[in-house]
Amino acid sequence: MPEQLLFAMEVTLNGLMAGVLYALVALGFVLIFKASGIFNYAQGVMALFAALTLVGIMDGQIPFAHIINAIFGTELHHFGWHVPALLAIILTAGVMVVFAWLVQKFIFSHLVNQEPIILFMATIGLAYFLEGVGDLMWGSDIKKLDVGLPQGINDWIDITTFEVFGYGFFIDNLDISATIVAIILVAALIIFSQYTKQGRALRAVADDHQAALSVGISLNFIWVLVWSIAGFVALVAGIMWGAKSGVQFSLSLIALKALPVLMLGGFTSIPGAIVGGLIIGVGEKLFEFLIGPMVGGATENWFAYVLALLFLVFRPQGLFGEKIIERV
Amino acid sequence: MNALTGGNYTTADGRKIGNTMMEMKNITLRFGGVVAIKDISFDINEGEIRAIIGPNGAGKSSMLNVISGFYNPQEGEVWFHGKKRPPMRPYQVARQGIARTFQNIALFEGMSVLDNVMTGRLTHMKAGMLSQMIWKGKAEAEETANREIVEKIIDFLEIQAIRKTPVGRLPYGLKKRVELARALAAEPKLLLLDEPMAGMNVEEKEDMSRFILSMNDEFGTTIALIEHDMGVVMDLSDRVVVMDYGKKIGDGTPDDVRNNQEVIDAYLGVAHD
Amino acid sequence: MKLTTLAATALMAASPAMADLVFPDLSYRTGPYAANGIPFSDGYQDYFTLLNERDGGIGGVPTKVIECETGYNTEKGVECYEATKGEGALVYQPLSTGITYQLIPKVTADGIPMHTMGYGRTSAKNGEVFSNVFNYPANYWDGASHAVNHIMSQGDIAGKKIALVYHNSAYGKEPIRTLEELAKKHGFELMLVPVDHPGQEQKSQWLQIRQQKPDNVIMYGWGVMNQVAIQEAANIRYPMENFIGIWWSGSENDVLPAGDRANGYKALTFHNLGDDYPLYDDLRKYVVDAGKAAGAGDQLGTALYNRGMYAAMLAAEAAKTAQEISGEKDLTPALMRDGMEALEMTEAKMAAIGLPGFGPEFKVSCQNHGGNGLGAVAQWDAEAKSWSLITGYEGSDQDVIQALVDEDSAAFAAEAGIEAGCK
Amino acid sequence: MFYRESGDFSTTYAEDNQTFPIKFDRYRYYAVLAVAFLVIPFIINDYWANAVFVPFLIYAIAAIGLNILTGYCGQVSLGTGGFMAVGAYAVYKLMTAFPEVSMLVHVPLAGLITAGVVTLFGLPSLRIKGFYLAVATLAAQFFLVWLFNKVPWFYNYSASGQISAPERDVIGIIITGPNTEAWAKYMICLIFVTLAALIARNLTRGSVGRKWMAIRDMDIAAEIIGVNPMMAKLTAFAVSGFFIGIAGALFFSVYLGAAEVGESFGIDKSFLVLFMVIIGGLGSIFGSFAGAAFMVLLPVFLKNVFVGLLGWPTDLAAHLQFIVSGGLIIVFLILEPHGLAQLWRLAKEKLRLWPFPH
Repeated sequence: MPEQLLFAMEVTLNGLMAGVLYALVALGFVLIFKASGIFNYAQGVMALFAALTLVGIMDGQIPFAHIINAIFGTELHHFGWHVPALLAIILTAGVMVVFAWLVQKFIFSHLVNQEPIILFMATIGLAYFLEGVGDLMWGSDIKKLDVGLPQGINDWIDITTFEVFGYGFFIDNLDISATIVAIILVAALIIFSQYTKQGRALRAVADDHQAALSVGISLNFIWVLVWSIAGFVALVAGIMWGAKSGVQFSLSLIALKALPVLMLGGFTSIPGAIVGGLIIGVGEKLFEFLIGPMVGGATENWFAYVLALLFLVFRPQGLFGEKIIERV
Repeated sequence: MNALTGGNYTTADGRKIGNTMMEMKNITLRFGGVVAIKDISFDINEGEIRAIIGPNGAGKSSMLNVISGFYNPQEGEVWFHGKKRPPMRPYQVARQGIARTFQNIALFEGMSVLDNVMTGRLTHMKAGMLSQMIWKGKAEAEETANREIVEKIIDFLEIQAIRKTPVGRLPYGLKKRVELARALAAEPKLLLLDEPMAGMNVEEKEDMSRFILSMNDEFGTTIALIEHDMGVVMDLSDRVVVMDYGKKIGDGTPDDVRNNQEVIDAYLGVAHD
Repeated sequence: MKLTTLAATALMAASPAMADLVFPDLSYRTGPYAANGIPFSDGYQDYFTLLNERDGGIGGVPTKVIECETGYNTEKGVECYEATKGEGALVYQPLSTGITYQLIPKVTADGIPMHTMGYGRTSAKNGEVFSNVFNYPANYWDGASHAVNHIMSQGDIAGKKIALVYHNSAYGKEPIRTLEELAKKHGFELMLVPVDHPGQEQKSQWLQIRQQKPDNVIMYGWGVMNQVAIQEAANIRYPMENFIGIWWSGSENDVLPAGDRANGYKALTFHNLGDDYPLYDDLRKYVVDAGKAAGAGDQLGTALYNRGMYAAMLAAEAAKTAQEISGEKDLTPALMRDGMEALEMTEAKMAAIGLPGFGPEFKVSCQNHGGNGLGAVAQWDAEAKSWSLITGYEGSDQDVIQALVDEDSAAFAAEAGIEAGCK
Repeated sequence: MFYRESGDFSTTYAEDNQTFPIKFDRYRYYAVLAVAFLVIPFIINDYWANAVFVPFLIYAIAAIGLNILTGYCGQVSLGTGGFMAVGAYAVYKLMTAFPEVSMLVHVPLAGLITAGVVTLFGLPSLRIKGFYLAVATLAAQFFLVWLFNKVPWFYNYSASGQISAPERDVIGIIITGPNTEAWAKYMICLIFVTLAALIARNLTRGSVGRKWMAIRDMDIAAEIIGVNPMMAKLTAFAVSGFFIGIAGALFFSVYLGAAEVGESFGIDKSFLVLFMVIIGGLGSIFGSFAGAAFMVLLPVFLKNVFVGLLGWPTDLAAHLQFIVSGGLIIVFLILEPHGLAQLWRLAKEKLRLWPFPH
């Protein structure tokens, strides 16, 4: 096989893997938008916050140490213990539930029936707020996140493909783990929404608020629930991205990677988020590989958006939406 | 079947009815597999009040949407003032002089009553961008001239007092009236009213009937309306089209229609086989 | 609200601190680059604190550091500049190429010097055009040359393929011209691999490197881009010893997330690393242990802390020089500028300060605001978690660089209507 | 009592149509103008100009621009940063290519160029609506930043890719470059902001404005009453782009003096201006000013309180600044989702009735 074709295949495979990570972030957006019509810009910051909290708990960092020291002149930094990864993840998930409850109680229960743009703006305010709290709580230095996921090239794939094609493909072990975790997560979400009482209530709310209310579903509860789930998804995304780059401010910018996925897949479709993520992942990587060298590279930031835009212009209902019939 | 297609006559109460203004020829409209209108033809004469009636889901609103250009039918022709109308966007239809109101009120909720009615004049306002930017010359003069026309309509519909109120704060009945004012402000040749009296009490209905009649009388506006209240329809209209399941089952004067067996069946709910 | 702002600003302006030597510190302890801004600012401030605590200031005049948070944001940088310049600020160190560009015309008009150590506008080396801007001891283009020289020192470079992985911004694009010239001169092939801000996702770039197999990779990165690049390089098993970063890609922050796999990664530097110097004992004694450290006191000896401390030391030495040549103890920005222009760093001086062999020797002059362009290569030892120099301070290819400096500064002089020359 | 409209009758429609039909409002407006033009220039210093007034005035122009698009025409845009970059690079190319032509020509020209570019990116709005459109405008944001970074022609092939504004004057008064006096910077921005506000006001009270608002409130109904949605949306994009372009041009040439596209015109700008519009009030010219003032003053104010007054470490202050700004935005949205302009209107209504509220 010609070398270029093999390269393209490798790029495509890696694009799929990257797409899984994008989808993971997009999923959080979709969950909240579907259940409450809120376009949650804070999803990226939530991932950062969750990852910061996870590392903080694992390393036994004292929250708000900096401000406490500044005010009381103390020298507090660490509790001096280390928490195992799994326990820390569970504790962090607990923190995200509390966060969800606070968000619902203090913000969105006061913004019921507001226009979508107002809700959107509120989430940007929330993003600022959470960013400040995260920094204040855990400090703004870069933290190494190690929950024991394997990293680096997968030797088996490298060797196998070398034997078959004469060129070993590069696949990152971390990406493989991310894919597996994403599959488990989505499966768990599906099982939850199909087979549990709360899950059914969730779907009812997503379908029609009024109808759900009238059969006695507590919207408040559902919204806390969905923010908690989104918080958990953010935690998973935070772990995956944080393992790549260390946990730091820039982690919140992964939200920008999810937005074109949402455009493509639709704001309300979970399969849309997954397929959209894969398309965007492969699309931007292949474009960078094929066209990038001609235009000077670094096209990925905008290409995903342009791809999604062009797609929408020709199919405004998105990937899985039905054709819209306008009525008066 | 109907004796009055020709037009050019004077009604019992002395109004002049002119030539055929609009003619729908064999209109068929489908949404995917669903047929909303099936091979319907009828006409509207200048100066008349034409009603379209029928049970729910009969395709009345769809018919109005075809006239106003919101839907383009798959088959059939629309003739307006003796010319075949090519497929058009709704705003092009509006510029030909066709205005309408909506079944579910479609006012601009963020604007005041005055601004809403002024939007009805948009098809008549031609001042360029630059002139509007500096608000001198044509733009200002045009605004004042059109304001005068609008104020007349506001007077006519008796909504002076709420002129500057945001539309969102008005009760239902007044909203309906403002919507009528907006349509009327366009000085349309043909005015389409989609259930103008839905949800109104008797008093409000009487008011509305009065407005419709005097619009027709004073401004000579041709009116096509959809209405459920049979009493009102029979009192107001010169001719009536009856639709059921997307098909035309009757067309003629109120008396003709009242005695049409198919119409009676449709309204009394005889089972279709 | 306006009233309170007025009151607050009035309060700020009401402290006429002309008696002190004022060194503003435009820091960023928040935002995307906070992890880099914090140690630098800590080092910068701690050194001045040390001078005050130990020596009672510079030449007997206490120093005062005014910290102002820019968040690496150009507008906040301008606000910080305007807020502090009235306080008798002697020299600015914005630690951001973006803010530097904003400030170059402003400091020149206001007559305040600015020191952009290893960043900023490279052609500011030409003091005849950029009278108030200094970028000693080395600049971006020197760095590119250092990297190429290092590669040459390890074998024949001709016919090799060298990739430049760079932050796709003004900063990252700086070395391209130099490397292109050097590629022509030495006959290697240059491969450009841009990474867009922030650089969270670099799969494409590193697949490209894996497929094209360049012999060496040079990196001009900043912030999260560094960590991800080093991780990805480790992922594709790129040999770390062939991977050289500029000094802004050479902090502990950049290599630690990759763990052991970052072992052997190289980075350029223009100052030494670690804390094995007499001065650090003083820093611990007078600053950290006395509870007067700017930060948590845990950054001593890290690459960026050392760099901040080095910048402060150079500023203090320039202030001393200014006091010597003018005979005035209380300095004005104009005197400070003259001091910087007359600065000479010798080994003896550094040893006296307690930093023997910490930086290269250099001499500033009106024609040359950039020092001698000396730099060294450091290598990361993942097990010991420390950097160590593997070369001495070596020169850069001035034939190539000086021509570029002259060309770019002449273009700027023409555009801005500056008449080049020494005062 | 103090604020009243009784005895204040309009006798012609033109009088009723004026910007401030109530006399008291009119006088206050003249007073603000008088202070802005006749008092502030004489007392302004570098700090107040560069940290507060100049950014406030320039952001106000950008906010007016975005408000026309989002507040009046209902099309949410997150491309403002990129569009400001178009204005900045346009004015840079113009002022370096034609140094002899006045800045008073270049800046509006840069606005026109931006209007063209923005209109082009507005085309998808004919098919895409709501948040999908908002996200789509991010394509413009990222693409434009990439373009200006990538193509050396835009930055005159300078080695660093930065652009710096050369010195230019208007009738002998230097308005760009490092030697500009604080008052000159302020005045040039004030003139543009005044004109922008007047034009925006005129456009929004006439038929063009009604077309935009009709599209915003109900696009289908608007089309049926005769508004061509394509024309209405594209004119909104164009006019919005014109103002945003002017803001970008001034931002670069007068305020910053030098700029790098990714840093100065990144996505943060887009969000910042959108914030101004929403906090200030969608569909309100006054709101654009109020929002710009709020978003410019808030960080300066908080910083001065935390660092200047309380003497806290700058990093703590910066974190708290995030928390307070974020919190305040949320509180504002909860208390008054229609922005500062609505608060102002409510206050006026209360005043109008005071002291007899029944």
